Amino acid sequence: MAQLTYRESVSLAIAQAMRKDPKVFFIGEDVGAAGGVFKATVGLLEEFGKDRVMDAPISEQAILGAAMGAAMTGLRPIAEIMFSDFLAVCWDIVANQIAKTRYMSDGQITIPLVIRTANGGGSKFGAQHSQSLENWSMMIPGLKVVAPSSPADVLGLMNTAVNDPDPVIFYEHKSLYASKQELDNTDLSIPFGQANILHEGSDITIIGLALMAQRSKKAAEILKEKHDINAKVLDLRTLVPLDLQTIKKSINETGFAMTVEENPRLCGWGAEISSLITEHCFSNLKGPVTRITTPHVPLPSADILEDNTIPSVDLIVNEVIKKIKGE
Amino acid sequence: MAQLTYRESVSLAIAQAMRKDPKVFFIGEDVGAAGGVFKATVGLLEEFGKDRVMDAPISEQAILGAAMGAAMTGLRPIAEIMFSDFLAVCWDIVANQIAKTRYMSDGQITIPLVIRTANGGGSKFGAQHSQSLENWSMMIPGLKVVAPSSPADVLGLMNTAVNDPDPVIFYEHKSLYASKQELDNTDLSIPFGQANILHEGSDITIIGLALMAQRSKKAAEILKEKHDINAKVLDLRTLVPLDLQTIKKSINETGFAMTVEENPRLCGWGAEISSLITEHCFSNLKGPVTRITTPHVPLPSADILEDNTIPSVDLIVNEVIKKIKGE
Amino acid sequence: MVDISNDDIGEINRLKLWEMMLKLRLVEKKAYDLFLQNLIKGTSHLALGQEAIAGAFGVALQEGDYTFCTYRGHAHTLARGSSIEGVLGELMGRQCGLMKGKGGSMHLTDVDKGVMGSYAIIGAHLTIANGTALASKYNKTKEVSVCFFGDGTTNIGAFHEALNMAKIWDLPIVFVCENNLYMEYTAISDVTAVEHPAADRASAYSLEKIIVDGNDADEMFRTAQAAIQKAREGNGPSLIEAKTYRHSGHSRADPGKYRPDEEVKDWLENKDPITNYRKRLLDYNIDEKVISDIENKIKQEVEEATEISKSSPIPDTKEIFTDVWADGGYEWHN
Amino acid sequence: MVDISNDDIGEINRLKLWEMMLKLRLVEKKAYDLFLQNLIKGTSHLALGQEAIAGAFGVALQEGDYTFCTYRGHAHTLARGSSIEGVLGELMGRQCGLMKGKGGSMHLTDVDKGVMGSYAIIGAHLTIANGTALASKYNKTKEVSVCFFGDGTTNIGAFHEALNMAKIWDLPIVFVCENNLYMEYTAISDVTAVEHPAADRASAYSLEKIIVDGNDADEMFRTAQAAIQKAREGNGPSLIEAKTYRHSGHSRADPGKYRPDEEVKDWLENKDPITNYRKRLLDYNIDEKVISDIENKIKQEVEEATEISKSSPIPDTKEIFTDVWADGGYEWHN
Ligand SMILES: Cc1ncc(C[n+]2csc(CCOP(=O)(O)OP(=O)(O)O)c2C)c(N)n1
Ligand SMILES: Cc1ncc(C[n+]2csc(CCOP(=O)(O)OP(=O)(O)O)c2C)c(N)n1
Ligand SMILES: [Mg+2]
Ligand SMILES: [Mg+2]
Repeated sequence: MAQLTYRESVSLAIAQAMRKDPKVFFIGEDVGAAGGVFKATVGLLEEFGKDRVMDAPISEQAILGAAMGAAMTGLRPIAEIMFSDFLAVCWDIVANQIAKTRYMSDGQITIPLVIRTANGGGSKFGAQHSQSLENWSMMIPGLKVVAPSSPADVLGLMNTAVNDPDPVIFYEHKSLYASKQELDNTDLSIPFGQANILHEGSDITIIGLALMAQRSKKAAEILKEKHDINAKVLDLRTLVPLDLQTIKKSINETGFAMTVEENPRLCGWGAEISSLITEHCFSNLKGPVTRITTPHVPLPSADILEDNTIPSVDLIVNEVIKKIKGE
Repeated sequence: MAQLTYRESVSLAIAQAMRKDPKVFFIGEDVGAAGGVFKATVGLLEEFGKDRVMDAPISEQAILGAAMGAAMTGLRPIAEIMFSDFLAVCWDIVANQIAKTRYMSDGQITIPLVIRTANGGGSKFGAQHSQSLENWSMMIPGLKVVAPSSPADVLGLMNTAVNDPDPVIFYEHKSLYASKQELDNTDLSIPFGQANILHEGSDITIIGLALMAQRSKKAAEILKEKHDINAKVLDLRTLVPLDLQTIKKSINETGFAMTVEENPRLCGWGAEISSLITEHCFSNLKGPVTRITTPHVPLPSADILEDNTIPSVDLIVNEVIKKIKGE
Repeated sequence: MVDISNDDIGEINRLKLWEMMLKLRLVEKKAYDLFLQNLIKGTSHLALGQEAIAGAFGVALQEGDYTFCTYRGHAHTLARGSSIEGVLGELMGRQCGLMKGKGGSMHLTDVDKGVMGSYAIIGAHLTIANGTALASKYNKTKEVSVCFFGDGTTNIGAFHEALNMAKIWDLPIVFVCENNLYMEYTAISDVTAVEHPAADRASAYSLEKIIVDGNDADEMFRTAQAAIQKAREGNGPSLIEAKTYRHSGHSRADPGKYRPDEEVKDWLENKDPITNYRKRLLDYNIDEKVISDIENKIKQEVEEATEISKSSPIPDTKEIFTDVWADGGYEWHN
Repeated sequence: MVDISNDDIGEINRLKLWEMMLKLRLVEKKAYDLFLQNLIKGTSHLALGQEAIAGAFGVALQEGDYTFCTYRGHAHTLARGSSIEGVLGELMGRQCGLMKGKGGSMHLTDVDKGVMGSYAIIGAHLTIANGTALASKYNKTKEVSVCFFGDGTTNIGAFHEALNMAKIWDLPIVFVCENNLYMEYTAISDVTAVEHPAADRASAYSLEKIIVDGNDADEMFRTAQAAIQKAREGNGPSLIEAKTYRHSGHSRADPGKYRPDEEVKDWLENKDPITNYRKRLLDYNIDEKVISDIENKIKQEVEEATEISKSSPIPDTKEIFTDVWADGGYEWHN
């Protein structure tokens, strides 16, 4: 029985994968000697040495290009992009090369590659180091998209990611790195496309991801305790593949749906889920799907500003009450 | 009275802007001497000379960076990214720099910049030269997003784009370059955020953009002639700002909504519109919003494959019939 | 008659080079014909005039080595031994195409032959090629990776990142810049801060400056062999700038009018790699009949392959939905 | 005593450099204190030890010139004359901050002073700085653009694209690489194919190789002046590599333990730009009292500004919704 932080789970998950499979190696900036800027890769260099834990120059295109090429030969690289915002500097490699090459080659090329990256706000880092970019990957055919909300999910989903034959973008939430969990087994495996029920309830279904899943869970606890509302909370865990069955089933039961996402408003994953729910559950819906999102602004830096921009537990509670009890 | 192609409208619109305002200049790859790979900038170098029509190296980041910096001083650059797919190689400049700098600087910096780019499929160019990427820009706060469907709209919207104080991504559709229109005035101005009604009807509202707006219009004509269905077709023309009023008004009248987009399925602009319609018009909806999209695959190259991937007029017709008449 | 007393290349390799270049030339010409017959849709970028480069590497490389090329990659693909009908079929979007029409002319891929893809967005494949080279180093195997690209590509960021990484990790890779003097329609000298877009930047990565006449198959072969050997022996990357010229326009739609007539004429009449190599073979005392037998053989091969690809069916539309994922399908939800 | 008979810098400029460096030093130290007091949230990247570079350019530049810096840009912003409370207030997220807390420490911007922004994603601002330089050329005005960045930045693609473009268009710009030997925690020599990450690449853009002791304010000032003059006179860009060292860790969270103790000690004790410059001023016969009067003045300025910024209110949450667009608002629909 060990207490693990989310950040420790990352390094443990990578270490476990590297112990099991000599084909797995790890590449990134400042990841080795220093253990990563979020200290999420501490100990890897010491255990696996420079050949398998590679400190790279500030060359995100070259990092992902090399990881892709290596994966094409059957190796299983894990590449770090320090902040998800930096995906923008290597977006061609991600969206045009890694995602499309299998299809364009008619299946001749397989790319078993994991890109892990620190995502999301809450650290007062400003607009270029705080974005929630799961939707950037979700919109590109050929990418699998993972965003764990707990240490156990980090372990179980990283295990699956490393063993998956397709490219996976693994979004770790910066504001969850310090979160802890008691685990009696760390060798976990969680299949992709399986939402996790964080809270049971029959009045409404709240659908979240990563930090927003945890906040939705807290909101559900408050709603239950103080407002006698029973909210079911689904943590999607992976956007691609998507657990549409669980979503449909739950909405058909509760009749009310709410998505809670950290993405800015336009074209976030919540829009996709909302459109799916409307398409598949229309006759069972008691009202429109509500989308809670970050407003459509770049993220401000000052604490009071950032705190009031990203959806909070209070906001979720209030929106649920409005929805259930009528405005 | 002149007959103009869409491609001629592009060069004419740029020329008109450059004649009116010495602050406007144009930069891109192979745009000057050769008049652009789509021949959409023919004659500009001859008229305005090398100082205002700049042939750049294959350096998309440097091109957009230079355009952004120049715009910060009050100039009004128009920059070409040859294919919208190449936005990926300069996505940091677009999404992290151009879009966010005004906000981060608390309004000190203004970026009156137009990025025009050839977008969309239909040319059998394969997965890296055929994408429909309006949603990439729509999801980034700070960018305005334009996608004209006719020569007149190219003229009117480019005029507005060049005079707009904010950064505008101007998506020209490759498959429309050859399309023609009779125009008796070319000095047009069309405000952003004003959808165009391409076809009147009261049975269903079809919402399209660029090539998909034109196909929706053709579908509406067929539906009227052959199937006695009256479809209203809205050409959004700009995704940001969005003409939500017109959308709402129309859906509230027709009760049925369909979006037709060329984006692959996940997180396309249609998802956003669908979620908005559900949110704002729920009680007037007679059924779920239908989304027609390209399936969630990279675009194949062979003609039979590409033609069967991008939404066709027939597909729209059939989906509307299914929807109205029940399956 | 030329003195060949000290010849390092030898007749066998020379005939291989001859056969290889001819094949590349004739297939590209056939591709042009098929395009004129409207049998090739989309775009296509011919390497007519640049055959000595892909050809020399094709002869110098071993099975198992990796090559990466651009949209202008028909020749480079054929040079690794891919079938002519696989290439032409792909250009025509037929089932016999290397990727059954899913990739198209700009993305020719034939992993069995070491053709690790053709890349249509400038720059990316230089970084990806580092990856197969890294894998060889990681696995302690001896494959060499070769990455072909154009002069225009030297001005994009990925070029810089890839070269630096290749050098610091001493990867077994050869970067080959085919300097044909133009990007699409713009002269490379108009947009580049140095005279030799690749070679003058070698020192920025502590690499040797290598410039070679890319239209001289022998010189290309020697340069290719040396760089491949260096990489194979674990002595790190090379950057080669091969001077050449494309005979036709940038792509199918381009008549190439931005190039001075004299320049075009000079390269076509005086510097054609194939015309000149034929002369050299004769100078080297190789029997005219041997030479023309090869010509006839290749011509026939190309004609036969053309017929095969023309009669190959178009792909089934269900191909649209295959191979997004390794499970063969495209589903994104359960 | 030093021979100053032939002095090209002069007492006035020397005292300006002294005052400037002190200001940068003391504000950075104050920022560190405020961080320890938990008054600065988020991150912050101090330029302690690198003051001579920003300082020399601050003195050498004219009003109207444009500067671009990185997340490590407090010093560079102050060097253009931005107010101390504007900088500290921004770090603390107060209304008196340069951007009222909307940008934060990594994005200091003060357009009135020519501070065209601080950029937190490596590489981008080199290309953007070309843009203001291009505007000066386009408008035939005489401003010079200066772009500061670190050694680690020389390995990203945008560096390469920006340098090439600056040269081919002969833009009035000065690129200043502050080589402090480390990217975040990784020694630059571990990940760079050349010894001098910027200077050894100058030739790749037909630029002169310039290496300067970035901790010698006089040398920095001379080098800055020369490059600025060159740009102002229409003679194109320069790339300067200034050798320096940061005294503290990469950012607030970093104790900098990856650096050898001796190395740190040597730079702090023997190569500190401010300690050494104070000695030089005395060597140059400048009155100790003049020197310490400036010290006292700056100390007081910093204390006063600190109080102002501490007592400045936090911003109103309605700021969240302003200035996405030039109309002041954030609406994306009608
Ligand atoms: C990032 C990017 N920018 C622009 C293009 C459009 N483009 C295709 S080929 C080409 C010219 C490339 O020139 P060069 O590298 O010299 O190769 P060549 O075509 O001469 O073989 C350009 C600009 C592209 N494919 N990718
Ligand atoms: C594209 C990108 N990659 C990585 C980072 C993370 N990062 C921030 S600062 C830094 C080190 C930069 O080193 P250098 O250029 O030498 O500047 P210094 O911090 O030493 O001033 C890194 C890797 C980033 N901000 N942007
Ligand atoms: Mg070329
Ligand atoms: Mg540094």
